[in-house]
Amino acid sequence: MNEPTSGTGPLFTNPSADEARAFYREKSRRLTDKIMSVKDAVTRFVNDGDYLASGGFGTNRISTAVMHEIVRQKKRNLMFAGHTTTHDFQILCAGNRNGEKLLSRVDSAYIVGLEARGLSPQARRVMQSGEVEICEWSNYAMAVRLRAAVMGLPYLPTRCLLGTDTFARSAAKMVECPFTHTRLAAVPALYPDVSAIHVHESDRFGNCRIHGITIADFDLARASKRLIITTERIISNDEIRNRPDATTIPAYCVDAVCEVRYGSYPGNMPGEYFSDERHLKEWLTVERDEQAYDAFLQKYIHGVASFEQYVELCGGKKRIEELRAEELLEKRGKGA
Amino acid sequence: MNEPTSGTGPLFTNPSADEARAFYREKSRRLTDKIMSVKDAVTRFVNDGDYLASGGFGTNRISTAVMHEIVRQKKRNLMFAGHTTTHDFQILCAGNRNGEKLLSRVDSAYIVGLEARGLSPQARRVMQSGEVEICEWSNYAMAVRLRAAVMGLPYLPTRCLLGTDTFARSAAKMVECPFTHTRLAAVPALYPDVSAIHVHESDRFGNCRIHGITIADFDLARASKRLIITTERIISNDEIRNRPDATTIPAYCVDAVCEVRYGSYPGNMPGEYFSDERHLKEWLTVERDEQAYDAFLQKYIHGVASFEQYVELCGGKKRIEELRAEELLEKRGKGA
Amino acid sequence: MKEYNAMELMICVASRLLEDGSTVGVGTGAPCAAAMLAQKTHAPDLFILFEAGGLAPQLPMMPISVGDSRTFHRAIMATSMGDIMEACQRGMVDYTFLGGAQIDAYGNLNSTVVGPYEKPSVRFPGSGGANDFASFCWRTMVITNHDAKRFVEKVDFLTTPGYLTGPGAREEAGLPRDSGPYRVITDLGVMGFNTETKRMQVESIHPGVTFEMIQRNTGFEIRKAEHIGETDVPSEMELRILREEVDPLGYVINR
Amino acid sequence: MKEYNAMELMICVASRLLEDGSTVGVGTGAPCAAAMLAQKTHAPDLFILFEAGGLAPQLPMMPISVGDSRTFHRAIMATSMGDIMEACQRGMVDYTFLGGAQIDAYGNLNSTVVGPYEKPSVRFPGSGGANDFASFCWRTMVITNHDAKRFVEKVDFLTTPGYLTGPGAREEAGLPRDSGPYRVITDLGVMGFNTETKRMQVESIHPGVTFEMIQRNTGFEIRKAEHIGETDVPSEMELRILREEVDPLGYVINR
Repeated sequence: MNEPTSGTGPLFTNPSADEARAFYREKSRRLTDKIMSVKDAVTRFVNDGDYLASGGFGTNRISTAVMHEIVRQKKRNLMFAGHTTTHDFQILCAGNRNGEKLLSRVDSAYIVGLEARGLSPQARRVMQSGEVEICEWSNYAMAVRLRAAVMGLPYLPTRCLLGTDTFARSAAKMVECPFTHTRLAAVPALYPDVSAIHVHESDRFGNCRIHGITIADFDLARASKRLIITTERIISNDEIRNRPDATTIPAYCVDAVCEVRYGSYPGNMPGEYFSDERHLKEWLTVERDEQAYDAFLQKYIHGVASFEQYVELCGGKKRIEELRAEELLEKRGKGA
Repeated sequence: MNEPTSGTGPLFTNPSADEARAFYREKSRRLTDKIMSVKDAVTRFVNDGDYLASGGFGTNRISTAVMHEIVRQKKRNLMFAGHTTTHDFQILCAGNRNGEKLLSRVDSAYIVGLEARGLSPQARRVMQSGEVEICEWSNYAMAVRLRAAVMGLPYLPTRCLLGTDTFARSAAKMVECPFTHTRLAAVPALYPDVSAIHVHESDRFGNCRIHGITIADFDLARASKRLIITTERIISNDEIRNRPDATTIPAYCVDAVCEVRYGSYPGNMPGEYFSDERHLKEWLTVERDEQAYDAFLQKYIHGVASFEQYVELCGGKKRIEELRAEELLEKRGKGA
Repeated sequence: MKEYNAMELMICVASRLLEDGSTVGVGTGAPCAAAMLAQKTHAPDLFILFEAGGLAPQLPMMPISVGDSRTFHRAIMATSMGDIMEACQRGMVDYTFLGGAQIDAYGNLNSTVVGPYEKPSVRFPGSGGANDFASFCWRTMVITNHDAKRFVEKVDFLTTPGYLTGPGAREEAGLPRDSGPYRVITDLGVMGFNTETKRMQVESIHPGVTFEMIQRNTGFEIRKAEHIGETDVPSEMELRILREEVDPLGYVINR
Repeated sequence: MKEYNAMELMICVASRLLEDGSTVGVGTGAPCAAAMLAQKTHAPDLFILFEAGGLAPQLPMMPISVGDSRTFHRAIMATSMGDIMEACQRGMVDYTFLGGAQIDAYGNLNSTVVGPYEKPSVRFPGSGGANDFASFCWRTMVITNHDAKRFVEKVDFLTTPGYLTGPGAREEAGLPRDSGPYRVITDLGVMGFNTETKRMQVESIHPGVTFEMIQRNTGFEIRKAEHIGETDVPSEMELRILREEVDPLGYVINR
């Protein structure tokens, strides 16, 4: 077998730990009040050309409000970490329309699809058109890339990717274990410029609690140079300090704290509300028709001032109450 | 500078991930009742010649009962993971007396001392006598070695150890990052044969909760081939399942669950009782006098049938109540 | 004879392959239905893991997403993707179920692109956790429909490793020793892999199907296993539990 | 003039070096007292990390162990050693305080053995987290008594890296760029490191001490910094807070 020693995929960011350290050295560690609107957070912390990552798992505990705002503010030439990104990625793809280019480079582990719900026509258009540069990875490879960044290392070894075209089209390299002399895939550290994570509770400084599975967000929060938190609820610092082992993300990772009730909608938020399968289906359906899709985006994203208005348009409190009943297993239905 | 490319210290265990996988393949994943006595657990799961690791942090949330039982059962030729092991290590050193050799090889990051309390004369005797083979590491290097095992990898890179005699006397090797071409220390995976971890709560299957800092125990539990849990309290599996995000160690890591109230005594147990500084001082003092030390060991370890009797000898419930008041900051004293 | 559809048969067959006390990394859909059915029949101690962090949940219903709240409902632990994947890489996970747009004779899977990589005719979601699961878990199983477009001589893109180019190739690439594809369950039969050649072979044929039908719907040469049988049809109990308890709303079995 | 002992002076000097809003990885004893004093004087937003997992606690008293309950009392997070050390390795931690049995002109520390390694006259605990902190944190500070047995030309065992063999050596070894020893605070004065040579030099001399006394108690040639001054003595406020609030039982200051 002729194993390539190096994937030929593009490496979008610098894996140098010393470069990242120089950034982290200047990052504020102070417990200052970071509460602001999503609009301000995106204006201040998401720059054209940035490498962006999204927390949660595609339709679960995602920061929908930040994704919408990025589209609304017409950010340009973003790079993106596509590790099981489904509805979040689908939203961002709405910025690649009519010659405009919100996304220009994508690290791809799971994109285009919304799991069992099917593929997103718009995401497919974006990813097949050639307008976006792609590098291939697996979900865990992306998680390991973030872990390398968290550890302040330029790379980490792993046993995934090996022997496949996923490796060949990635930016990974082969290394040999100095002890066992076996082969491993080395993946470069990924330090995103900015990430958005939705959490259950945060204090005004950005000390956050996540209930349920944490997916890759413990690491994503620490690996990201800038971090926007949207939270279901603001709680006091006193409450955080009363149960320090309940904290998932410490304030020194965080740049902005935005209180966004129902902020994962139409995604699932554990213990709060289930995903709105009806609305997600509307997205998938409307994307098939270019004109209807433009009208849809105008209605739900460009034509509204904030995420709260979007939730209102989708049925508001009443709809959320239905999804809450579903989440709490008070009603069993097909999600409609 | 003439950097050695390889430390000259002895590597005590096999870092091969495939060897470890072959073991884990056979390890039971079933939720079976694992409750047993400490005596039975040590008899069944600690073998002469094993590589042993101890959870917690020296005098904090340590599994004192298991350490005592290992000494009582006169296990022989153990290897040991010395990552900030203080009182736990001091106990084991009691097995290296009168020509007997409980410990024969030690990975050393922090041993001999009990932090600000001073050095243990007995631990120093053992470690200076030449009877124990030593390999040098730092605390984090040991933590990374466990992390490599958790990840099922033969090694991980790190930026500690570099440039020092600690590296030169370790079993680490230099590697170059394939992306940045900078130097890193590669540390070999450490898969302990058996570990003992003391926790706050466990169900009968071994699903455990730890309150407060977890130190390196999330990883130690997963890296260990066999795991003995001592727990302050047995709780129901139902309670575990009601709050799955409170679990730290899942049952499939665990081989034995031993209910040992006050099981970290004379160490600190967060939220339960503070360390018994008076008794720890007695240990440090009595070790200076060989005869008094033998009598001390006879009284507290060899002459008792179980850890419960030891706690009784040390003042029992009454002493624990004092330490509990201290832990809860109801009394401020010099720990006496 | 009991009435059942192809999906029901595939789920029942898959379910029987999961031993009690074993660990399985599953996604949504048929694999999850198979695991739930196994728990409700012969394997109450089957230990289910979801990629996003759900560890041994008591599933109240079929999850919609691998990361939704159902996947850690009354779990023994709600953890991270890293913790799950590390358990797999460490060798703690026995089985996984995967799918794909294409599969070849060595069980290699494609879920990235059909057509040339630079100008694909279809872009699929990509590996997701499939490459990881197939690299780390001991035995990979595939549930898929059987047709010559899907069972191809060479996958357009090797997303997820089977036996790669044949005997020894996984080990040479650095993949864990003794791991690899185990069963491919289709609407026509159950395929395994020859221990010597590592090529796909037919282990059992579903009722009403012939070996020739399988060969005709397979884009590479496929042989028979030494002992080949007819697939056991779903029992009444299996069907009842599958329809009434596992998938009462027909998410999977009536798709 | 106010009465104070050498330890009190060292703690006050160390405390003043900690800027508000910075992060510091500390152990027990004098470093912890210095950090607590800083929080109660000029640096209320000083962010303290303990190696075992305590993140920004509100310390109710001096901890006895780096891992005891005090170290995460009303912390913003009670986490793991890995999380703390990773924050350091990532470059999020500005200062650390260390000690040792020996220190050389480049700030290298020995806390492993005195005498030959194979047959030591004394075995000390070893690195603990010292090697890690000194490798990862931006600026290492040392609080120690000053005598020629301790300040040696060559440490018997280089446990914890200072500037190793001099300019460029840390970077060549692979240690993080721009990190290294910053200040050595003793009972005689405050030492820094020359930017060119990376050798220890005297930055300020304590009241009643002469440069010659420092040289006599230093086992290697030590020079003066370009601007050398007299150390500011502890203020009454510092002493009051140190004695009444930080260490009322005299764990550290009356040892």
